[in-house]
Amino acid sequence: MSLADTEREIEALLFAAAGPLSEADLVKRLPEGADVPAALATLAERYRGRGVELARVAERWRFQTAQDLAWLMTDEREEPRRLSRAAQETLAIIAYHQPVTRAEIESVRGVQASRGTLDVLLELGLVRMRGRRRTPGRPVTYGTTDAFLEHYGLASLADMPGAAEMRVAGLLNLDLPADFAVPDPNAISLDEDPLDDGDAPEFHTDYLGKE
Amino acid sequence: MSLADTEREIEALLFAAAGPLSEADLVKRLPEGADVPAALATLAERYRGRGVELARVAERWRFQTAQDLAWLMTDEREEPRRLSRAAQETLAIIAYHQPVTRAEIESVRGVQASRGTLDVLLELGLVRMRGRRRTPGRPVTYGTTDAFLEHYGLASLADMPGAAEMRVAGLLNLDLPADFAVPDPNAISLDEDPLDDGDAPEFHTDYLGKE
Amino acid sequence: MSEGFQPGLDFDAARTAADDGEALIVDVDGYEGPLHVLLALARSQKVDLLKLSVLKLAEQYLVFVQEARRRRFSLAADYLVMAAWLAYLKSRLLLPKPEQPKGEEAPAEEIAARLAFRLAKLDAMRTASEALNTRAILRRDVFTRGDPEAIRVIPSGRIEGDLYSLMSAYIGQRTKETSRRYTPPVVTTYPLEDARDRLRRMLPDLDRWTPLAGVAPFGPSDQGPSRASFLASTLSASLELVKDGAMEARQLEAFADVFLRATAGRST
Repeated sequence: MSLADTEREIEALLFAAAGPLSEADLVKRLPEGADVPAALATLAERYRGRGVELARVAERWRFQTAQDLAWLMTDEREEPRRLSRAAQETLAIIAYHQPVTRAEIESVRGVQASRGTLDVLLELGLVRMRGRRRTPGRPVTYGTTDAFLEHYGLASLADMPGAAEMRVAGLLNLDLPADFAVPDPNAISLDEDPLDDGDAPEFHTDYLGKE
Repeated sequence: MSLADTEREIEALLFAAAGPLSEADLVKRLPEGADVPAALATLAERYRGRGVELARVAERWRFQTAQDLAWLMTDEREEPRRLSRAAQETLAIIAYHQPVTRAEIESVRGVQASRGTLDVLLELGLVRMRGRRRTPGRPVTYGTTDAFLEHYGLASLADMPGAAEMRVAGLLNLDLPADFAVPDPNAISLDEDPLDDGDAPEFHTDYLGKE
Repeated sequence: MSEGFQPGLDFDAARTAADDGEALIVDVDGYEGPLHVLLALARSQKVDLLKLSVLKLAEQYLVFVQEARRRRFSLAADYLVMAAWLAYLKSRLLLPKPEQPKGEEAPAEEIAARLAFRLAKLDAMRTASEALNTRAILRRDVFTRGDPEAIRVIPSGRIEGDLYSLMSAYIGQRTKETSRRYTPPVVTTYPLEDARDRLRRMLPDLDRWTPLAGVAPFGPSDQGPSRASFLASTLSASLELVKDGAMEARQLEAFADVFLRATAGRST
């Protein structure tokens, strides 16, 4: 076996390994007779000065990005917008039941919607305040935004998958009650007033709650 | 800034990335004026034939181990979730015909999509709901995801094997067999595509037959 | 709803049954339905699918179904429907062409051509599926970087959570909602019988007017019947005793305290 082959094999192993590998680890995984030290030496030489370098730490070998490029890694790291489970669930209810009040969200979820969950969704621009329900207390109703549609690749709310698609997707079991229905988020709600301009939520009724 | 610098920087970024990066991702992270396409080309050339190679999947770039070294990767290999033959066929039909409705998938396969085919693909994230066909009944259409391209190492949907030949042979056309239907023991399915040309079927001639 | 019916037609189920030794074994080689059987038959003719003799194919299919039925293979309805349909097509192909085409009926040759086209398409999809599987598949043939600790750049613009996960999140909750049960705590009450027995035992000592609150027992405050239950049961029991003539009750005005005493001269 040629040194070049061993070099390639070590390169692949170190790259795909979950952590640094010792020479013994490499010997064990390579075909018999592989000259691991020599191959490591040429490999280290090959990567010298590149964006990725071969480093030896605590008697083990690993690839790592070059020290001088650290500025690339740290400054521009971007967190993906990962929705918490609670946020995901709340978003799903708002999407299907809109316009929906906070109390209604809670009644479906069976737990109190924490103020923070709705806040996150509002802040991400996935959810908006739509209007006020024409019921005592005139609670604020929530709905989804255009950004929501864009995020999920929907042309309009009418494109939200309904019960039939859920069944195809294997999400609906047969043990659901016969009257189980998924609401149509596109339906026009008659008992809702639009939010006027400057109709800011009232702090004590809308944020502190106590319906 | 020199091309060599850009190359090093891209090398480090792709190495440190949790997933494939698009050229736009790279441009955003690199100093202004970096010639990303040229640097990617030289980088790909540099890694050609090495144990680790630069690959383009789903219009993005990633490093991956060389295919011929797969035998080495026993520790890294995940026990793959084997797709049933039905699921594989369904996946192929979706991939080559997207956007495609469930009725169309069934019409190609000649059997009803049983539970456990489409939902497995959806759950694995290989297939997604794309939208709705602008036809009566507005059936949901399905398509593949980026995860599908990444899984099969495809740079884009245009790289689907054999697609060009099939298109020339007219095999990717969905309309041709539209009025060919094996009688369905489970009665008329409502999400079947209607005939083209707004040619609505007449009940007594098309469904009851005439004799 | 076809849901309850369809699984019976599923050949996976049949195969599982065969594996369990419960069913007659017919090698269906992964055939899932009529088109697949037709396709397998067509392939064995080793001809261009688009130039296939549908007539020959129909004959072979009918033989296949006959054979399978003879071996008591529980044939799915799909197979029989296709068999009937092919038999009809065969007869149409064999009969001399009518001078005038009947109504809207497409010529048999055209229907046969369409069937051949569908078979070609299905065949193409199977080939494509095989071609996909020979590609360099992630984590089977090629591997990306393995060290999760060292990952420091995360691609942006990736959508976290697709429509499917949104639907799952929704259905998960609605299902929870329908299966939610309300189980109120069982309220323990002071039994009327106990109150009656207790009052009877107390009668000898109740020779003067005593307020109801003083007659009703006190239980432990954290468990057992509530104070209200003690009061209510004691009142009910006392009224029964009044009716029996063993006891007297009086209330001077509405909402005033109720006073009880044993009837004078009667002590039991």
